[in-house]
Amino acid sequence: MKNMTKVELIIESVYENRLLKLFEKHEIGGYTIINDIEGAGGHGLKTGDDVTGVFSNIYVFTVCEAEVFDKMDKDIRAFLKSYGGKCILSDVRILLGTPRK
Amino acid sequence: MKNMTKVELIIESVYENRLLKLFEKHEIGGYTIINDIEGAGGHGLKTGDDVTGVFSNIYVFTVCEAEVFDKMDKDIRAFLKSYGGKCILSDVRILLGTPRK
Amino acid sequence: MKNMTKVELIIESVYENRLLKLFEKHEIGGYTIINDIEGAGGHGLKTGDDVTGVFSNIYVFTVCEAEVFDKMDKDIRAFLKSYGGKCILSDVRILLGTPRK
Amino acid sequence: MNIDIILQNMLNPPVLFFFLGMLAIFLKSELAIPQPLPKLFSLYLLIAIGLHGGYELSHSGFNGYIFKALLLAVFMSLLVPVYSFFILKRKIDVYNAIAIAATFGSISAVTFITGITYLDTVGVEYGGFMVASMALMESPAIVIGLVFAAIFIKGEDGEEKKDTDMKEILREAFLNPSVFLLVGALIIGILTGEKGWHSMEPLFGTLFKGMLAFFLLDMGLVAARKIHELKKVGVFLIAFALIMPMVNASVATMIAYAFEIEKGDAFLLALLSASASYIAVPAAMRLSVPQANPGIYLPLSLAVTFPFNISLGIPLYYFMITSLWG
Amino acid sequence: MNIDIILQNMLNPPVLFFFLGMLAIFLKSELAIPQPLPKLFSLYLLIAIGLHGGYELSHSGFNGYIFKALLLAVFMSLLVPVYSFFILKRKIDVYNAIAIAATFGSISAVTFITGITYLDTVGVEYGGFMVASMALMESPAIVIGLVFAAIFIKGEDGEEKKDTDMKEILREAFLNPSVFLLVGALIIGILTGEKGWHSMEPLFGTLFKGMLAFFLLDMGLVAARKIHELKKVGVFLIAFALIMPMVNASVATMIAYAFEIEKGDAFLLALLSASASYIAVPAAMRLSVPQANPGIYLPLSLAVTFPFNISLGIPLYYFMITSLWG
Amino acid sequence: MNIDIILQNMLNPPVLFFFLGMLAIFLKSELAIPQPLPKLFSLYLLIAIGLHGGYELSHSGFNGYIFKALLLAVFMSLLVPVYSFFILKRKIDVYNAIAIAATFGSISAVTFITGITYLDTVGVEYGGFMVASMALMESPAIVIGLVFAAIFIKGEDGEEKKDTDMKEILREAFLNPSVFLLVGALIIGILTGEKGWHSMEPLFGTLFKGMLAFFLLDMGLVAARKIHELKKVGVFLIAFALIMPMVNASVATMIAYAFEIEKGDAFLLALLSASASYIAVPAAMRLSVPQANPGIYLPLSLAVTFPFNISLGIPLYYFMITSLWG
Ligand SMILES: Nc1ncnc2c1ncn2[C@@H]1O[C@H](COP(=O)(O)O)[C@@H](O)[C@H]1O
Ligand SMILES: Nc1ncnc2c1ncn2[C@@H]1O[C@H](COP(=O)(O)O)[C@@H](O)[C@H]1O
Ligand SMILES: Nc1ncnc2c1ncn2[C@@H]1O[C@H](COP(=O)(O)O)[C@@H](O)[C@H]1O
Ligand code: NA
Ligand code: NA
Ligand code: NA
Repeated sequence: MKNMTKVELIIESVYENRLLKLFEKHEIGGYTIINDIEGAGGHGLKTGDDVTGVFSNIYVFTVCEAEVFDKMDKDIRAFLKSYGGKCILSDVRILLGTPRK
Repeated sequence: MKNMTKVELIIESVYENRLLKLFEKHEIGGYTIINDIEGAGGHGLKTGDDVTGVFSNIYVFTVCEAEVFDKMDKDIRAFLKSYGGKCILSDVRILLGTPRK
Repeated sequence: MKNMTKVELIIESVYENRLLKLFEKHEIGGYTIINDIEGAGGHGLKTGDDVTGVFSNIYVFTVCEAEVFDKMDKDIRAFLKSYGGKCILSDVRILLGTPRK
Repeated sequence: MNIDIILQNMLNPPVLFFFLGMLAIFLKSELAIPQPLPKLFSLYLLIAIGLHGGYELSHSGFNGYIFKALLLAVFMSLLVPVYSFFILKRKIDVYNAIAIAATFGSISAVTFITGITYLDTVGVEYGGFMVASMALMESPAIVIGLVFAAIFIKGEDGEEKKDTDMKEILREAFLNPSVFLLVGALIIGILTGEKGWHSMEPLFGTLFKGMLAFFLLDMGLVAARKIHELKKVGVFLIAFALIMPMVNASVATMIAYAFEIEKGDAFLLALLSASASYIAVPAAMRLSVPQANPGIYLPLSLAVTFPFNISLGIPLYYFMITSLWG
Repeated sequence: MNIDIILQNMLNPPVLFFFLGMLAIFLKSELAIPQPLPKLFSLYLLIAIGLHGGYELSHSGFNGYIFKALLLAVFMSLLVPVYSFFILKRKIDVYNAIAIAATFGSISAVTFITGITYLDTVGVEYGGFMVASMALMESPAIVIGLVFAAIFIKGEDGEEKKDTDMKEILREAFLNPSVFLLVGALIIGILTGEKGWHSMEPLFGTLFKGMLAFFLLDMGLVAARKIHELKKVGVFLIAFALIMPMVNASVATMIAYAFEIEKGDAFLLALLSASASYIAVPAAMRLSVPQANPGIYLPLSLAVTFPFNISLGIPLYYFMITSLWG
Repeated sequence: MNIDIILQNMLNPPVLFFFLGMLAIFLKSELAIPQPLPKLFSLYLLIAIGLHGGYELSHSGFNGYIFKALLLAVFMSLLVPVYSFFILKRKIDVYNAIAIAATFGSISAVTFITGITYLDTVGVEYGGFMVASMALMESPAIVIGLVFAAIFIKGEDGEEKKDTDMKEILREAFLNPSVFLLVGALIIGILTGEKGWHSMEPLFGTLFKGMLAFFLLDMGLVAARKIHELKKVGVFLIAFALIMPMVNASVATMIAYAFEIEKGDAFLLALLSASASYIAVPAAMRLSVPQANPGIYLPLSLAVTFPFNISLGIPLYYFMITSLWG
């Protein structure tokens, strides 16, 4: 068992590719995505059932070592500043396997 | 980065509006909803694919300050008592932005 | 409020029944499942929209007492070794009700 | 009543697909029709039935006979939940009695649709306005349920929210998606008449039976998944869910006969009275009587009454009607 | 222009279903058409319109007139976003001016399809190549938007990623699913001609109007959900979204008249120019001008221009065309 | 074999839509057909093919010739995985050899359906019972896989769960949704005969080719997404996935010729033998041989064999058949 940081992100679907590119840049190869979620926040209501795709959110999380996140921290902040969204951090343990292959 | 409480709720879909009303009452404007989830608990199996909508769950979470939750605590307990469901709390950090705009 | 362990699992959809059987064995009656999620990890990209169902993931979590997980620990590890997937643990509090009925 | 009349109903592809769906669950096949596909079929069926009914109404116009038939429909949908409640209250707690009474007081659109398919098979006519009857019969039972809840359930703790919730529940009663879409399509059917129907028929008319088969396949899966929950429900309620439809159909038949309703319309009124809701009412009851157990009223409606009606009920009620009307 | 010409459009089931969808939201009915059902309808409509256009092109072949008409279409789709931008820039910030100009410079396939249905109703012919016009008119406004963004938006911090992002945005402009599927189906329609259409017609021809009705029901829900956001948008922009379509249609009509485009084709060109995008362009603008507020340009396009065009715009532009062409 | 015979197959809208789907991925268009829409199409196609086969069987009845043809089908589905396994085992590990052998031993319903469409195009008849052949050919390869797994895979650690898992895997083999629905619809087709088919034909007959086109568009997307995974798979296996279908089709053709199977039926038997599973078997192998890498057997089946069969394989096997039968 290993102590890790869970990074949860809620962003607009249209920016999915850009977030994944950011993950790639920081060599984060393990993540999970849940599509078509709903939500409300500073940028209004996201209904998730929009014909346009513009008002729909995705939920992405990745479990990584704290240092990995630290390196990514600045980029994530810039990302959220440009495109909106939320980022939540928490402490977790990962059972086994290689979280960041 | 700011220490916050993550409040996760799993409730029956039919009660979504009532939960959101409760959020509104406590001025919680930021939350995320995942629809059509499955689950099992004290109230039996929720298959999520029901024609009726009565046996389907939603998963809602909101990240807020601990004090905000404390004020809401009693209402949430009453909610769960009336309508079933589960509420899970954990400590998280929020990266930036205004979690409760 | 009670301190508990949140066990999050991301596994291939085809193994859902086997995981639930494992839960049953350890008398875990409360859990939540989110279907058709996407992800990437050591076993490549799971696109979630596959006609075959073989390349799609599910996300399962259960909140249980630490001791309950400890007993299940070995089985979960064996499960992940055979079938791939990830298991994430964290500390949470459960508001009320009976998490493991 | 001979076996032929039953087979005529059972050997319909839609009904057989229902049983195929049930079989899938019994054999533990992993066949599934994931959401929102069932939603697609049910939206389709509601629009189709509404448009077609409206188109026929645009022909026939509105007259005294139709008015009488609609009134009888509303009357039945008020009567059934009332007597059901007082029967139920003798054996079970008031919460579940209200919820079950409301469930059986309201109607099932798919049962109605299967009945229409049967009338087509046996070549009996019916009025397009019967779709309006169906729409009118959906909500009253919910209101009855609310009234009983106000009378028979003591205040407890949750008084404060009463007002806002009442609005939500009444909206659920009268503006739930089924009623809204059905009535909306009906009105569009009336407004656009022959020409409108002509442009909509290829999708909403010609494909109707095939879509019904598709939807009933899913209903079979859903109904069978609920069957194992019947163990917890008890013999009294299962008997109720089997006998009550026949009682309701008989009462409706008598009244229809007394008021000189025509054969096809009478059959549909009987079938509507016999049918139980599994969408609108359960959702409304979940909101208004959360203490009632949906693990009881839903399996009764879905896994007992619905299969009974579309397999044996339809020919039975038809036999009853034929005996009287000839 | 008399009331008849409007009613002829409004009393079409598809248009009525649009308003039924809006009504559902106004009455707070919980009617919903969950994803991916709307996706199914929009994929269907794009394939259907593409195949049919291709089939007709395989008949008519390609000639000077068609070439002229396609050129005019591209010209309109370059002209509209340019003058729209300079009008908008006088009143609002440059980010939103770009996004709104691009939105109104591009087109709405469903508006086009509703226009075709109207032409069928009034019995006016049009060329299958107009589907190609529509495809050609989708992307230029996005490119114009990118050009304006390059000129009018100062560098700020985000310089580094420019290159990779530009590729993503151009792909969004020219290979977005709508354009790709439309053009693909068009080419398949051309390649397989009579025989191909014969095998595809039962699904992609005969059911067309019914599917449009289904889709417009959803569009009504979506449009109405966006209406309350108009409060924040302000009177100037709402007026823009109502007046600009008429201006664009007028400009297109004049040009079409000058270049001797035929009646049905001219009507469709006017309608395309009047229509505003609510899928491809908003997504592209979100990627290229994230500073612009989608809570402004989407409601304008979806909740103002779209309903206006399919209800009053269509008969209005048709009246305009008839006045000139006779 | 001339180019015409290939074009006749390729210039079919469904086949072209398959390549359009592939093109979308190669050009990085974001075109996507989200779940559960592909599920809708595949449920539709299975029901349609089952009902139609059953309807035709209700006409023709059951006779010695049909019995012979069904037996040959089962024989082929036992033979192919056996020789495939021993070929594969010489080059790759036993886990993947089992999984690939089972994948290629079973069949692909959509390949079969595309073959039927081709027979319609060239005007060759075939028996409705061939649908039953297809159903019978789906499962045996899974059983062969289980047998090989029992023989060639040493016990390791996982002994205890053997029993319960075996039940799960056999259920997957014989009651997987495809087989279940196909056989169910076949039986409903037989039971309801002419009259049943008449009511189901508008949805499940007339729209068939259009729905196939829609589904193949998605298959193109899925297949193309898997192509880049072929890099890891290696030349031997790619060659296997291209050559083996031709070998299997040849063997089936010879046997069919020897046993005097009729032309259309022989073609379908050859095509079924040539086709590889990408739904039922991969899922079953995932459960029974988790050590095998689905990143190998799925891309082979989906991105090599499937595209080959529906584009070049069909005309090739048809050419082979025509050479012998005339
Ligand atoms: N406090 C919060 N708790 C949970 N989710 C949130 C919260 N605030 C925002 N979100 C989610 O993040 C998305 C983007 O947030 P925003 O950019 O603030 O609109 C919202 O649509 C919600 O889904
Ligand atoms: N221990 C648990 N861990 C995770 N989810 C749970 C747990 N218990 C219940 N749930 C979820 O909460 C829903 C409602 O719980 P209940 O009211 O106990 O039936 C269930 O359908 C599950 O989705
Ligand atoms: N580091 C990670 N963070 C979040 N999810 C992960 C991570 N690694 C793997 N996953 C998820 O777990 C699934 C199985 O992982 P794997 O077996 O490593 O391919 C992936 O498809 C992802 O959905
Ligand atoms: Na009733
Ligand atoms: Na325009
Ligand atoms: Na094969």
